[in-house]
Amino acid sequence: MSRLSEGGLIDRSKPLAFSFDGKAMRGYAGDTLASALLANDVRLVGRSFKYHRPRGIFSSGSEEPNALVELRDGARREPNSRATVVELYDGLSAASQNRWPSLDFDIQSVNGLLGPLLGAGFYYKTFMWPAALWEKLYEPLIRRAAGLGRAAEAPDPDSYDRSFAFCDLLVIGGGAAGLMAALTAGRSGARVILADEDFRFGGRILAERAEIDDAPSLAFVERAVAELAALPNVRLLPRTTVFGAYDGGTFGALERVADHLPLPPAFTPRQRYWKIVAKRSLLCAGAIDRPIVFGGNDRPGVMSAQALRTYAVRYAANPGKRAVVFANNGYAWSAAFDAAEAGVDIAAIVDVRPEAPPIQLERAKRRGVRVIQGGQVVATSGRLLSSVTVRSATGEEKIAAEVLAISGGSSPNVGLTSHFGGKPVYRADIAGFVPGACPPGMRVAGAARGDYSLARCLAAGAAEAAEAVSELGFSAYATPVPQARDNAITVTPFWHVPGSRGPAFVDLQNDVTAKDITIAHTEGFRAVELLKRYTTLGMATDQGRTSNVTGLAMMAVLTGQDVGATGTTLFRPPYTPVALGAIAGHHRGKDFRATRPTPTHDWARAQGAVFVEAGLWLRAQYFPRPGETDWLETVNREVTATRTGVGLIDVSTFGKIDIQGPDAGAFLDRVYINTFSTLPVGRARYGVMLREDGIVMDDGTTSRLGERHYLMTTTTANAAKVYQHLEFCLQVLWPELDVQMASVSEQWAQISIAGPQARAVLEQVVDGLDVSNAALPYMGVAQGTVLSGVAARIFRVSFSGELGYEIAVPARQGRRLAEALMAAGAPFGITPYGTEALGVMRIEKGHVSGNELNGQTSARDLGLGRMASTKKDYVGRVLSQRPAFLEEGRVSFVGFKPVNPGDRLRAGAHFLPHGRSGTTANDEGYMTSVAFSPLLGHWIGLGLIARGTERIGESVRAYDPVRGGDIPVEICHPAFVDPEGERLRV
Amino acid sequence: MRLPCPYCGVRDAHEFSYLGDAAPRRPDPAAPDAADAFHDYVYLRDNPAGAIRELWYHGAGCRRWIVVDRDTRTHAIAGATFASGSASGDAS
Amino acid sequence: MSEILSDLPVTDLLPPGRHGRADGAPGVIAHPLSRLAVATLVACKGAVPRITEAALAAFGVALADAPKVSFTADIAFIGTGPGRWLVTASQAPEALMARLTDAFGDGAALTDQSDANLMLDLYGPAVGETLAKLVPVDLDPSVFRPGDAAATLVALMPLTFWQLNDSPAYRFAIPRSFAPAFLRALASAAASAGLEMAGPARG
Amino acid sequence: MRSRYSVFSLLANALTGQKGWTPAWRDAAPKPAYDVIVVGGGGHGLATAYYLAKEHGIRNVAVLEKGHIGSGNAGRNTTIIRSNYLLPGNEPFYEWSMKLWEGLEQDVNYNSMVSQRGVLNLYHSDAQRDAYARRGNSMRMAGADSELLDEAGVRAYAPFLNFDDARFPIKGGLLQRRGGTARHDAVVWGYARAADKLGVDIVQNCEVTGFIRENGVVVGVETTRGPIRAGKVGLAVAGSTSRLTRLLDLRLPIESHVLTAFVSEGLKPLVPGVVTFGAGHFYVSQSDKGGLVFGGDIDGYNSYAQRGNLPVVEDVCEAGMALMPQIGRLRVLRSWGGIMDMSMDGSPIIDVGPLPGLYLNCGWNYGGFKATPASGWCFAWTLAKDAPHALNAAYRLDRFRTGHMIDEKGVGAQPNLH
Ligand SMILES: Cc1cc2nc3c(=O)[nH]c(=O)nc-3n(C[C@H](O)[C@H](O)[C@H](O)COP(=O)(O)OP(=O)(O)OC[C@H]3O[C@@H](n4cnc5c(N)ncnc54)[C@H](O)[C@@H]3O)c2cc1C
Ligand SMILES: NC(=O)c1ccc[n+]([C@@H]2O[C@H](COP(=O)([O-])OP(=O)(O)OC[C@H]3O[C@@H](n4cnc5c(N)ncnc54)[C@H](O)[C@@H]3O)[C@@H](O)[C@H]2O)c1
Ligand SMILES: Cc1cc2nc3c(=O)[nH]c(=O)nc-3n(C[C@H](O)[C@H](O)[C@H](O)COP(=O)(O)O)c2cc1C
Ligand SMILES: [Zn+2]
Repeated sequence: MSRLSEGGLIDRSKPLAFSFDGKAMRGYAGDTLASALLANDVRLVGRSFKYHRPRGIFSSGSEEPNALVELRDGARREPNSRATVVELYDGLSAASQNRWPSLDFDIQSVNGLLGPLLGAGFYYKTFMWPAALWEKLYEPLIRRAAGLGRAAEAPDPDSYDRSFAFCDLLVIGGGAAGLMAALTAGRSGARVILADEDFRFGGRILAERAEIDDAPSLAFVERAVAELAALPNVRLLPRTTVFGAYDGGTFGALERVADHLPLPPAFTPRQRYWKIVAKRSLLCAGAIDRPIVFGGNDRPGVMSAQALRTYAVRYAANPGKRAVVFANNGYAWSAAFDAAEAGVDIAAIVDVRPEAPPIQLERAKRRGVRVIQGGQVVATSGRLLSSVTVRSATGEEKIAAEVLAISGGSSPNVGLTSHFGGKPVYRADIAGFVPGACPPGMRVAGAARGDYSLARCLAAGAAEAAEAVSELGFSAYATPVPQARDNAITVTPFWHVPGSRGPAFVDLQNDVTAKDITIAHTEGFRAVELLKRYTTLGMATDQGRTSNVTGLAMMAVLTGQDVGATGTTLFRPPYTPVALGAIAGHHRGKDFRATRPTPTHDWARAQGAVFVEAGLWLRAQYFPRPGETDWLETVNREVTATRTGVGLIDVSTFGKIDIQGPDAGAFLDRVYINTFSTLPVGRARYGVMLREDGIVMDDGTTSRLGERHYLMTTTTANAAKVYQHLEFCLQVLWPELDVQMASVSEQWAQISIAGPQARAVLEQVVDGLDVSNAALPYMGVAQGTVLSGVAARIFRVSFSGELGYEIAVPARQGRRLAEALMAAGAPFGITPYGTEALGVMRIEKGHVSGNELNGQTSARDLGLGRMASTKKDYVGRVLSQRPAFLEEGRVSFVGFKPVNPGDRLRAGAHFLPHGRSGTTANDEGYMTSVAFSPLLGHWIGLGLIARGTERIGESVRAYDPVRGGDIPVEICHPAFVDPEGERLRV
Repeated sequence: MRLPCPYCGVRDAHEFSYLGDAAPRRPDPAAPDAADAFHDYVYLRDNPAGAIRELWYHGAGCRRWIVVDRDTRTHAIAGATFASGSASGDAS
Repeated sequence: MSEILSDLPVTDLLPPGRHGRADGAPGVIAHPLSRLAVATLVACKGAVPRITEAALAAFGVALADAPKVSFTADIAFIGTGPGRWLVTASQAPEALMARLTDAFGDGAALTDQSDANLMLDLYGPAVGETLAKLVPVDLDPSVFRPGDAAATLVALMPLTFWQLNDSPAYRFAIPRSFAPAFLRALASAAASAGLEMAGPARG
Repeated sequence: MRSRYSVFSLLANALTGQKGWTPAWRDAAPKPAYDVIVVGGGGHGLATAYYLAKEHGIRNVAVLEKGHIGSGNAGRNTTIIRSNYLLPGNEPFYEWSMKLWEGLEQDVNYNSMVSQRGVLNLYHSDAQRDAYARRGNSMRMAGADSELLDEAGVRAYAPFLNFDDARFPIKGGLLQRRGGTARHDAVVWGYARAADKLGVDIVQNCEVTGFIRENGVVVGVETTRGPIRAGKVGLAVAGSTSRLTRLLDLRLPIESHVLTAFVSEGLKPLVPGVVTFGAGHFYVSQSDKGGLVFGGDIDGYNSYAQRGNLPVVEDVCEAGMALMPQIGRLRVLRSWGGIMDMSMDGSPIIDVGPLPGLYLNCGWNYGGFKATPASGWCFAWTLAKDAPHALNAAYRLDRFRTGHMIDEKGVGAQPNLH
């Protein structure tokens, strides 16, 4: 065990058992998986993406490129989990990934030997000979070798939550800057949210041995958190990563509610996706250490200087027996001193700078740490790091060490500032990019903007928060800023050790090397975005947080441009990867979208209905009876029973729009191609409406209930669309019209009864209403009551071609009405039918429906052209007169029957003249709808075919190669049943 | 994105449906050049990279059509009014 | 997620009783109202002043043309759009329609909506935290107060709700066909706090 | 001189420490005049230049690109190639594109990783099935492959989909086995390299800021690198088309909209081909690197911001979970947006005009990547011959005036719905 004997923010009274690659280990509450692994002497944790090189733990935060593991098992397996941010829990199991057969011995590490061949752009230049092998051989091989972890194979068993939050100020990051900001804003009374991705607030303070107000800085953190927790206007969100900045001050954040537990407790989500709307935001996300590139810089044991400090100080885990620090800045020295203080054996500090600041030299001397100034690491050795070769003025020297802690300077975490496209700006004095233009309302404080001293982080957090809330009208108290050190940063830009030995990695996860950058330069991929895409630099799961700046700086050296002008690649959301399930939340499985039952749903279920999705609705499709062997048998029965007796179907899903007002009739005249202002009260009329481009939008019957009162019905699919269109017409096109609309779709249950006995049934449910043919003729509308006092509207309309009525009652009465109709119809053999039989009957009758109203057909195409009034304007009139709409060869709507009555028709078949081949050029149209007609005893179809109406009686091919169909069909009139409509009027 | 509905207040764009540029006006259908005018009205757009006044429908809210002033490069929103032109939006 | 949901048909209303966390007092109580008449009232062109006067005269209500509830003991007007209100009263639907017709004459269009919605009262100690998971509107007491109303999108379902008091309690009008799905979303959101579904009304 | 990529050149370079490579294309400085200027260094512009040189012998050509090549949608798309179109105006064109894809690597000597892994569109209702049958038949009639699968067929092809707990059960799918993906950036680089080899000037960091007109004829362009004259100017700037035509006071039947795409962290092989959900906005494939590449609908409002918002992110993740509930714990690594030139009927425009000297290539909606080879091929033809080829004859600009729209979705003049 390399657990340091004392210190650390771990709870030694709470030991936790866990396993890695099946091996049992122990850690403590407060550990991350990474710190626990290190404390258990595990140094080899993963394999890299391309060359499968052994890798250890590089960082102590979410920027980790190397230590990716498969966490948990079975359906909960989470590939690519960063050991550095996985909070240890009892029973945790993790496994290494991207290796076979084992982490220790991975066959694909031979890729490393091919390194000289596999440089940037390799794939684009090869695998082309012979062409056929790419698909069969090369690509499957590449794919199998690529990828990292394995996805789970079963549905994710956990649940996820979504929550909205609103605040005045969102503080992102709870380090020194963020805590001061939240305190300042919180004390002002503003509504504040403080989110930190870590499970503990404090940021760097948790790992730095610093003082605030002459006391250990940790005390400041504890005080601040306690005060914030007590403020009612402040919400603390630990374990919460703000992952994206979006328009309108909206932020996406992910809270890991139960990831630190073996399983989510009952009724607790695994994670929660927060949608935060913030009037102002303050980014206090800190900065990370970036590496220096040199040969052999990827061996397990090489880590960032900050990571060394964090493991030693925060987790009391010693990453290795002896450590060498290699850096170009003074901050790394303090990291080394803190680590030494915690118990790490620091063999040497190697600094590329010929002369380090005297004060640091002095400190090193006091601690007895050896210093090599003007030194560079030129090689490393050991499968797990065992020694470091350092070159300096005095020559080369090999130093035994298990840890090489490197720091090439700090890179501010500017990611979120660029989500609106803002470009970070290079600051030479800190050799790093700081935020440029930020999303509206966003400010930045602390290390995230390059303020690297603790004093300035505290001060800036307070100042920026005060300004943000005072912009919103809150008066910020002059919060006293605690005292802390304010040492100047000292850094000399240094990216890459020239002449170092062995592959030198820039992007550790994607195995992008210094040589790859040279290749990209040679081949002209010099713009940073091209460099990225050609070499995959920065495209790994860490998004290049530790590699981008170095990589582009190395390109800058090659092009001779300065680093700032070379620029960074674009940061995009999410800041760190986010689980898909968390964003989906409750909307999964059957709850993906709402299911809308009809008012008679329970009744239909009791009748044994099979249901079908119709948009969000669930409708009865057919009602099978015992003994029936397939759906067709059932549907035939339902159709026959309706046509010979009486049938019943729920049609409540149609859109119903109440239209009132003095101008209602005039309004309808403008939206329908036919006229409604002349419709007598108590009558209904079939109407067709167009889009402004002349194509049919929807159809349905509209009734006149009163002098200034109409009721429109729309198709189920278009209910919302038509309502919106009508509001558009009223509010945008003709605001002068005095018309009031309301959707009454949900208010009314509507049941259709159809068949020769329909009136006999109806008569028994109405409360003394005269529904005789004379009193309520075809297309008549009556209002009254049914079932002894239930308000009802009765429309004598028909989709089936039979005598039919639609009876509307308040939705709550829908089931009662269905039951009453069934009882009243029992003597006549009343039969409930579903959408399937409805479809058969409408096809037999030759009515157009969804398949024909497909957004590509004009009224004329559908044989409805004659309905169009020539005496008025209406939406779509002008453009429906365009040449293409009037062309000779345009399709028209007709019926089809098989020449051989036994043949089955298929919707989707195309029509071809006989004797012509099945090519696009010979395509004459297609079958839109088909049904087996029990009445006729064969399949029938509707379709659109060029000049159809002129070709009645002609035979054509119905060509359906996707189902192997090719049969002769005869073009016929679309109404197979009662073309004169006599049955409707009896 | 959040749109300031003059009736409901500021709401997520999710509640609205989008139509597009509010500039095109339905032409006089009786005019002799109606065919051309309608073609332009229905199909042609300025599609500016910058300020645009555009029509949104608050379908999940007050069901009003509103005209939003927005910048298509930044999504910054300058304001919104009822499309019907009246202050109260009650089509009066 | 409430375990009950996996067995409950998606078309069924959440049954009365306790859902989610079972120990302790429920965090949220959902109380469906069964005897509430509801109507939409839409002012004719230019008739808002007339409607406002009539509302004052007939009902003693100072009607606000805003997303607010204007109410007396026996009738409430909830602004759902300019010149547009949802009217609720505890009486028979026909009676409410008759009262409204008498009061507003042809100055407004009236439609009975008594069967169009599930009317649901929500309250309890965790109602705020639960609604934050559903409602994309800021319900902080400094922003949304008793008498405020909003039409919005909850779990992709359009609905209207308003605040009844500062306990706080809210009343939701959920389109009838969306009621089962809404209650499923509610059960999920309230599971950690515990939801008591008061019965037995079918909205 | 650019060497051919071959086994030999690869080995030679491996042995010499990769020092022998040369720039994939010259970073050309603009000449004062060209026979043809193609504006836009995306896939379409570069393919156009390549085919102008290769098929029509027109080599005095410049491709002007405001940033670096491939910095537009060519570098942002989800790489799906397919020819599963419905309408006669479209299907033969896209099938021609498919044929060009099939020979592309050998043609341009660059491995753009064309991967015919199959494209499966799921259906969830009988009406959808019939619509797909109609489409599948159209495809066959244009010489493309298509298979209409029933539920069992889909289960066999993609057993990992949610068949058991689905809100919208999977009833089958339309499969095009020849469809698949291609490495989008490599397509750009391959065309650039091949065009460059034939003498085309690829001029980067050269933004067109105006047009030179004489007597109403477009005779050149103003750029950030000075004026450049040309016999003909072809626009292939996708989402930026209206910005340029505005300089000529032209209004087009186009709106610019943002489409968001996503990639997950890298995974071992999970999804074999491309799968699109038929009951929500979601489609997915897996990249050669192992990331799940997925996306959904456009955000739905005019935008030039190249970034989208959360509603679409939610919509896509919800649909993804509905279709594949085992991806719940997989993580989105990155999301990005590109600006689409959405047209009024959802179909493209490749035409002569609308001004003399000007040629248009635009209106690609969210589907122009697959069109890259045929678009370049047809646009080159149109530029060379001053008339459209039969394959792009339906893509004329005046189709809206005459009423010959090519509206696959049937939603009309509403670009955000296509
Ligand atoms: C997220 C996303 C997913 C997509 N998925 C698919 C898919 O799966 N399958 C598919 O087929 N299609 C897809 N597409 C669509 C496809 O990417 C585009 O239709 C296609 O790339 C457009 O053609 P292009 O490559 O020439 O465009 P671009 O690459 O955009 O080329 C236009 C070029 O013009 C340049 N330019 C602009 N203005 C100027 C100027 N003034 N001067 C000089 N240069 C200028 C731009 O910088 C750009 O490089 C997707 C698009 C996006 C954004
Ligand atoms: N001298 C140097 O070179 C140097 C460099 C860097 C940092 N520092 C030191 O580091 C400290 C900086 O303080 P600070 O407050 O600016 O930063 P910090 O690093 O202390 O805190 C940043 C916090 O932000 C959190 N965070 C980052 N991104 C987040 C996101 N998207 N969502 C939620 N949380 C996120 C992190 O978990 C962390 O707790 C100071 O002590 C400073 O001296 C010094
Ligand atoms: C097919 C495809 C696969 C991608 N895979 C990755 C990936 O593995 N890692 C990554 O960081 N980005 C990946 N990206 C996204 C790019 O980094 C980048 O976001 C995208 O090309 C758009 O460019 P932009 O973000 O610079 O605007 C991928 C993009 C595409 C189109
Ligand atoms: Zn509104």
